[in-house]
Amino acid sequence: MLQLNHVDVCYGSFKALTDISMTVDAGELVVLLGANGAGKSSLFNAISGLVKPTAGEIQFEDKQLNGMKASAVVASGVVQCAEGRKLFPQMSVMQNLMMGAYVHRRDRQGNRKRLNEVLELFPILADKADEPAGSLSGGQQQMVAIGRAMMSRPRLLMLDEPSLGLAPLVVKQVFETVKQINSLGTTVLLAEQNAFAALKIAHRAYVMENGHLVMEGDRETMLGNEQVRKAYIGA
Amino acid sequence: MFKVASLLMTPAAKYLMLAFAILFPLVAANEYQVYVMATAFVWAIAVYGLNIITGFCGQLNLAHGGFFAIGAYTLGLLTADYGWSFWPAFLGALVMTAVLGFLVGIVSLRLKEHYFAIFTLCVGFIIYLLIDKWEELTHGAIGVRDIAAPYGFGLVDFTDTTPFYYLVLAFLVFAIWFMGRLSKSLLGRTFIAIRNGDELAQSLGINLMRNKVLAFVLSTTYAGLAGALYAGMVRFIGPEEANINHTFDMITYLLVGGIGTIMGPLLGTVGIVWITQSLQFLEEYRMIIFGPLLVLLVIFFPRGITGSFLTWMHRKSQALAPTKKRQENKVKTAQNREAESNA
Amino acid sequence: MSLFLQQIINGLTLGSIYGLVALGLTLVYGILHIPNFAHGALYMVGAFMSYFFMVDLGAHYWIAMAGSAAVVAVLAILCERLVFHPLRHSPPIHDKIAAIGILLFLEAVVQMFWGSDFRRMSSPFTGIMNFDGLIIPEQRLLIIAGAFVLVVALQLFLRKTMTGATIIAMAQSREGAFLVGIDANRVAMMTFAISGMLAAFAATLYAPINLVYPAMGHLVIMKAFVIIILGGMGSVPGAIAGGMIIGFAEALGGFYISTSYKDIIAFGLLVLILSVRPQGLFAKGAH
Amino acid sequence: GEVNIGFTGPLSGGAALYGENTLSGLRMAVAEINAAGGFDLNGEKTMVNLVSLDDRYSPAQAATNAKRLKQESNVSAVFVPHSGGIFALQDFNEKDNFLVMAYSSVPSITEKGNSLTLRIPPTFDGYVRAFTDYALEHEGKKLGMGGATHEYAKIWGAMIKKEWESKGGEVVSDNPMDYNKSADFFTGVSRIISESPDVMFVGGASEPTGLVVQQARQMGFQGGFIVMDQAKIDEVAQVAGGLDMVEGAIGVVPLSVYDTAAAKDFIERYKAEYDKMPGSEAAYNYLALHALVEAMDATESTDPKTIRAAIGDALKNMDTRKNPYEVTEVTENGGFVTETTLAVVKDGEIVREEIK
Amino acid sequence: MLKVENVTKMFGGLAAVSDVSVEFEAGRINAIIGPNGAGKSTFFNLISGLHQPTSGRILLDGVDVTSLPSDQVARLGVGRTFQTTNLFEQATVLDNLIVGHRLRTKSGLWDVLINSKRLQREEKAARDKAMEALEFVGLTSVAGQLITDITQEERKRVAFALALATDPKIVLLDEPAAGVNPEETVGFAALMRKMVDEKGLTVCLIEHKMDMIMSLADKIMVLDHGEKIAEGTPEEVRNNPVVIEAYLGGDEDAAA
Ligand SMILES: Nc1ncnc2c1ncn2[C@@H]1O[C@H](COP(=O)(O)OP(=O)(O)OP(=O)(O)O)[C@@H](O)[C@H]1O
Ligand SMILES: Nc1ncnc2c1ncn2[C@@H]1O[C@H](COP(=O)(O)OP(=O)(O)OP(=O)(O)O)[C@@H](O)[C@H]1O
Ligand SMILES: CC(C)C[C@H](N)C(=O)O
Ligand SMILES: [Mg+2]
Ligand SMILES: [Mg+2]
Repeated sequence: MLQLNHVDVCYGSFKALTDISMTVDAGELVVLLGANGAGKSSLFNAISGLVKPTAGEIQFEDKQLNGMKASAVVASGVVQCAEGRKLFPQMSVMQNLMMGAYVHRRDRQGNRKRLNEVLELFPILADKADEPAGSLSGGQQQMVAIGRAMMSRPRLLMLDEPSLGLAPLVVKQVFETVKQINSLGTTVLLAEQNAFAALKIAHRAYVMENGHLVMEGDRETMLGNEQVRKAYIGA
Repeated sequence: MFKVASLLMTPAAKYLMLAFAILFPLVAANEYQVYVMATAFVWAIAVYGLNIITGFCGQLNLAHGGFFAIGAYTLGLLTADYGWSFWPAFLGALVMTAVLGFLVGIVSLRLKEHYFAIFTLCVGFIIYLLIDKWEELTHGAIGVRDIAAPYGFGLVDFTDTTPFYYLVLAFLVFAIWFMGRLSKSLLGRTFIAIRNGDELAQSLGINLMRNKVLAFVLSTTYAGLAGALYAGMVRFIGPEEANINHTFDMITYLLVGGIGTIMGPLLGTVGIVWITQSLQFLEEYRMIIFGPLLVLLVIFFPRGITGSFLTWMHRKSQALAPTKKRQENKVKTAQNREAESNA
Repeated sequence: MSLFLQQIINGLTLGSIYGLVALGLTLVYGILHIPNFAHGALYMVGAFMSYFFMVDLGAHYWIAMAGSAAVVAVLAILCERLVFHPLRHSPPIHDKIAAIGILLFLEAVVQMFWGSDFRRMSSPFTGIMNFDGLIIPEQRLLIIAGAFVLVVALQLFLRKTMTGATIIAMAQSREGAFLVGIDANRVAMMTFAISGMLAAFAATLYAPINLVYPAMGHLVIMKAFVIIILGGMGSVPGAIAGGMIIGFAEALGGFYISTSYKDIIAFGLLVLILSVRPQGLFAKGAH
Repeated sequence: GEVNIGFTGPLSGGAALYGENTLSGLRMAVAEINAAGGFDLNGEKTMVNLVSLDDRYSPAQAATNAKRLKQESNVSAVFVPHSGGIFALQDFNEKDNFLVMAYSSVPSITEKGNSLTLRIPPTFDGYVRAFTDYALEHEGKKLGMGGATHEYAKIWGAMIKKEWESKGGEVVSDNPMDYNKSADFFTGVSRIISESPDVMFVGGASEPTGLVVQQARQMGFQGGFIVMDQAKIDEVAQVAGGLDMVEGAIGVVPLSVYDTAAAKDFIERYKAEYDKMPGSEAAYNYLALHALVEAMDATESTDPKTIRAAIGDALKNMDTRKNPYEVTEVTENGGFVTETTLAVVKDGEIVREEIK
Repeated sequence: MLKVENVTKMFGGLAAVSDVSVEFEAGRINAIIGPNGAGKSTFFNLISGLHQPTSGRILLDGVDVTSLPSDQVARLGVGRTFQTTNLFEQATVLDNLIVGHRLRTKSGLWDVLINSKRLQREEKAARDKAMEALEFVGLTSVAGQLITDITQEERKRVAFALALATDPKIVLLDEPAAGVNPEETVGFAALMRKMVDEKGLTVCLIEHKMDMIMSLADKIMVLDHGEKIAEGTPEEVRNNPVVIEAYLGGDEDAAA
């Protein structure tokens, strides 16, 4: 479904990603592991069209994503829920969700249907519908962010550290939700520090180090791998 | 921005420039050129003041031209209407701009960013209006005539252009010297810390208000110094000295020269003053050239003459030491972000 | 009494114009964080374009207004594309200087084509209504009504349409806007276009009771800045309210205190208000 | 050979129009002289070259420009059309040895005893007296002051107020307005006419003056106007909406109603050149430049002092075609002597009135 | 050492912190945990003087610091880091740290003008202090680099060093290990231990990483909706049913 071939990303003369090639198949939940600064967010941003790859190509289904504008990438079904949520703080929760439907703005009926699905996933948001998103707690904001991404009707959803700074209880909810979203048919690419929890719900995983992909494997191999355990899961 | 210490150009370059400045009246084609240079130096002193509050401390002060005018008017009125002689009135102008700077500072510096900028824009405009309307004190639109020229204690005649040039040069050298020293000192670092993040600075125990007011008073005093010299040079002043355009001019000089640098204000001021003079032949059309030129400078030399020069030096030294690759200036790379979404 | 009412009408007229100019300014500020010092020049060009369409091409007033709005919108878009867009990552002071460059340029160009003469442009609405001593020239009424209609239209656009919502979304989080697929360029250009159109409308409404000349934008833009600070930068209702406050302060202050001090009154008011409320009057309810 | 003559004035910014108009008169004179093959200087055919610099109405920039004109173009005279610039130049013109050709009616310009200054227009005290007398006699005793706020208008206003009161008139309201920057005059005008004056003093540049007049009429003011000499009644009427609107206005005689042959001839030629009606700033500066060159021609010298001494004769001997105002004399202080004139709008026409 | 009495902070109608009393002992590691939006960061802001409490008192070594501005609180010995790592981006690491010691120096305008002995002495002291702090966090190698050029983890360490350069008695650390991978998290825990053991500092930290908190903290306070819902040793807190319900959840895997 998603295919990266030899992708490089540079910031000035600093090379953040080197020769990344990977695939994500339809229906999969793939986890991307890596230390801080390994390049996970850079990879997501490259796929989303927020930074321009300096080499290589990114293929989504039959479309070539590299060179596309960020707005066009979203329209073609690849949606990122970015690190730090990036909500519209003074807009209400409902408005935030509806902005997520921007690329499908003509299809009102479809949006309403989708909205109901999202609210089913996060019932709390229905109660907070009219509150400004900025006033919500961190966990609730994360739900709005995921909900908003869902409103864009992704076929591939990229989640960048959704558990960052969340309380343990909420972290658990978030992972459950991600799993649920995946099981309802959305392909998911998930970047996480919280490797253990992420691997538990994943089908496959990649490991990044210093802008390189250094390892790939399915859930069991990864959970069993000594190196992975040591570096990303902790003692 | 780089370590401030490294913003100083090499000492050799500075001495060369000083030597040139001293010799300039000898090599200048005529007195007019000396006069223009002296004017440029007067403005440069004021721009150094702006550099303290805006370049170092990060507060865009749009009342700067107003304080320049206050300096000029204090000197003008004291000598023309109250019979003071030049040097006491000169001191009076410094004290006046410092005191008014303090008063304006404690009110305006409570505001941040654009609010501070627009607030001071209004303060500058009020200064203009007061000068224009308060006729009993300022003669309003009629202006102040018969301003005293600096006297040289029988040694030199400062009404001649060349001696006046050296007088201004002396003040300028002092202004730059002090600025250089300030920037390297703990006090200068404190100002820069405030520019870089005031909440953090405060949590490190820095009293924001006290430091910002100090920087503001310093800057208005510089403006007052320049204004007083200006009045002693032109010897006729009117409300237009407080025109907001002067402030914009000074910001332009600062930006083109290199904001927050030591030599930038001088290079920017002298450069633009000469560019404007040499575009004079275009008369009313010169803004058609100057406007776009300004835009281009800002876009392609965002760090000004001095800043671009330093970046270039930095690049060169980096090229010599390839191992330090990561240190390559990443500020610019932010432009890479959003590149496509926004292209 | 009728003298007082007269000043109220004057305040409304001035407030409407100031409000319209400030509105364009505050939109651009709120969304792109550019305090566009060149906005006054756009206003001036707006007046000259209407003048050109009406006097040189003989177009009707309304046609001229539409034509002028279109031209200024394009001009504003060009400013965004050629100047502000390349500067979007620079420190805020750079925008300001570049804007001044634009202002100098536009003024010089207009002066090149039309000279610096004061020009007179009249509209079809030259009648004067007299309500028992209260005198309202038709054009002044048109200004007030026009401002009202434009503000309502703008609010409806921002609140009720998806396209309008993208502007608000951009204002609150650029990155958020990218993530939901909003095309940042489109929004930036649209914002500038709207801002330019508002300036042109204001200028065309106002020109018939005033003069058209290259420096006509100077004081208006100063006032507009005062207004958006008063109203809270980026706030639409704040811009209108701020416009009215300054308009009334000038009309009433100019009448009951002194005309030559009316500007001091307006600016002094701002200094006073900001000393007490550093964030402006309406900072909370942005949009 | 070639001789340079300098000009510094506002060519950009708010006062650009004024500067342009001044310059147009100078340019026309220069063109005429050169078209005639220049003038004779010590037996050499000499062309005139006008070097003009923009000062945006700033005294300091005017001073810089004058230094430059003197140093780089070695001019012997500099035309300046604003009092601030004139004062700034008077500080050093004797030392630097050039003539200040002052186009400004502020009396103190020539009262200071600067030996190298020539004031081109008449000082306005003559107008003040004449206008006051006429208005008191024909319009009424109550004066409302609605002049502009720039320096020139301020001095004018102060003088007329004094004159008016000393002749037994009453100033009922005093509310000067900023003609150059104001957005609207409705408020200011209503403040003045709420005291129901018989006459209103108005005047800045012609066009805003026209607006003030128009708005006063719109608000029902029926009385007359005393129009400061900077504004020309014909131009005011154009903006205000016709001569009917300015009925009862007293002002200087606009060039357009001068019926002398010299004036008519000048207007004709100016119109052919610039396709618009000349204002007095064009005409005055035109004749002053001609006089200057005439003096150079007569004395075979470009020395400022020599020219200054010969200017009176030059004016007298000059071809009247070059002298639309027929100025024939210079006072000891360097003021051109012009006949003070007065015009009123009566029954929708501008008529020239004798001054008693 | 730090005593908080009945402190409340209202933002409009919202009680971000409500009636919290607690005492932190010297030379200990005190942790604050709680769900998102519980008021933890606000609590730090109140102590450090960035916000003023609506009611209540804060005492530092017996001195009432309740309504002091943050610069004065810092001078009394409270150092802090921010939740989003807050540094002077455009300066080098060393320059950041030199400013950190400014509050312990006195030289002003006059010293600059005459280049006084005091100024020279203080500048050296500030530099020494900066190097010392840098050494403490193990970053001497990046002293000359710009903040924009160093890694996230290094930034967090610089933030520590910056707080240390102020010569604090107590440091408030807001989520120091957020977004840091497990291996490096261990390093941060060791660093905090070292602050207490070697420097004799009192540490207060906010953290969501339970593993780290449980093994590191001497005492934990739990906030929820602005209120203190529990306080005690890690053992006590871990088994407190109220805390489990509000914050930890039943299964602790997710908190790895
Ligand atoms: N806009 C940028 N300009 C310059 N360098 C950048 C930029 N964004 C990221 N980098 C650098 O690129 C490298 C990879 O960063 P990235 O954000 O992709 O890492 P990450 O794996 O997402 O880390 P984290 O877990 O901390 O989010 C880092 O060294 C970072 O400093
Ligand atoms: N300056 C402020 N103005 C208004 N409300 C605020 C302000 N700062 C915080 N709040 C509100 O106070 C509450 C507590 O916020 P705080 O940041 O202290 O939470 P926290 O416990 O640190 O959460 P997290 O773990 O997500 O960082 C939140 O509801 C927040 O929205
Ligand atoms: C308008 C002119 C008649 C007067 C001129 N502006 C001056 O400054 O004196
Ligand atoms: Mg990341
Ligand atoms: Mg927090």
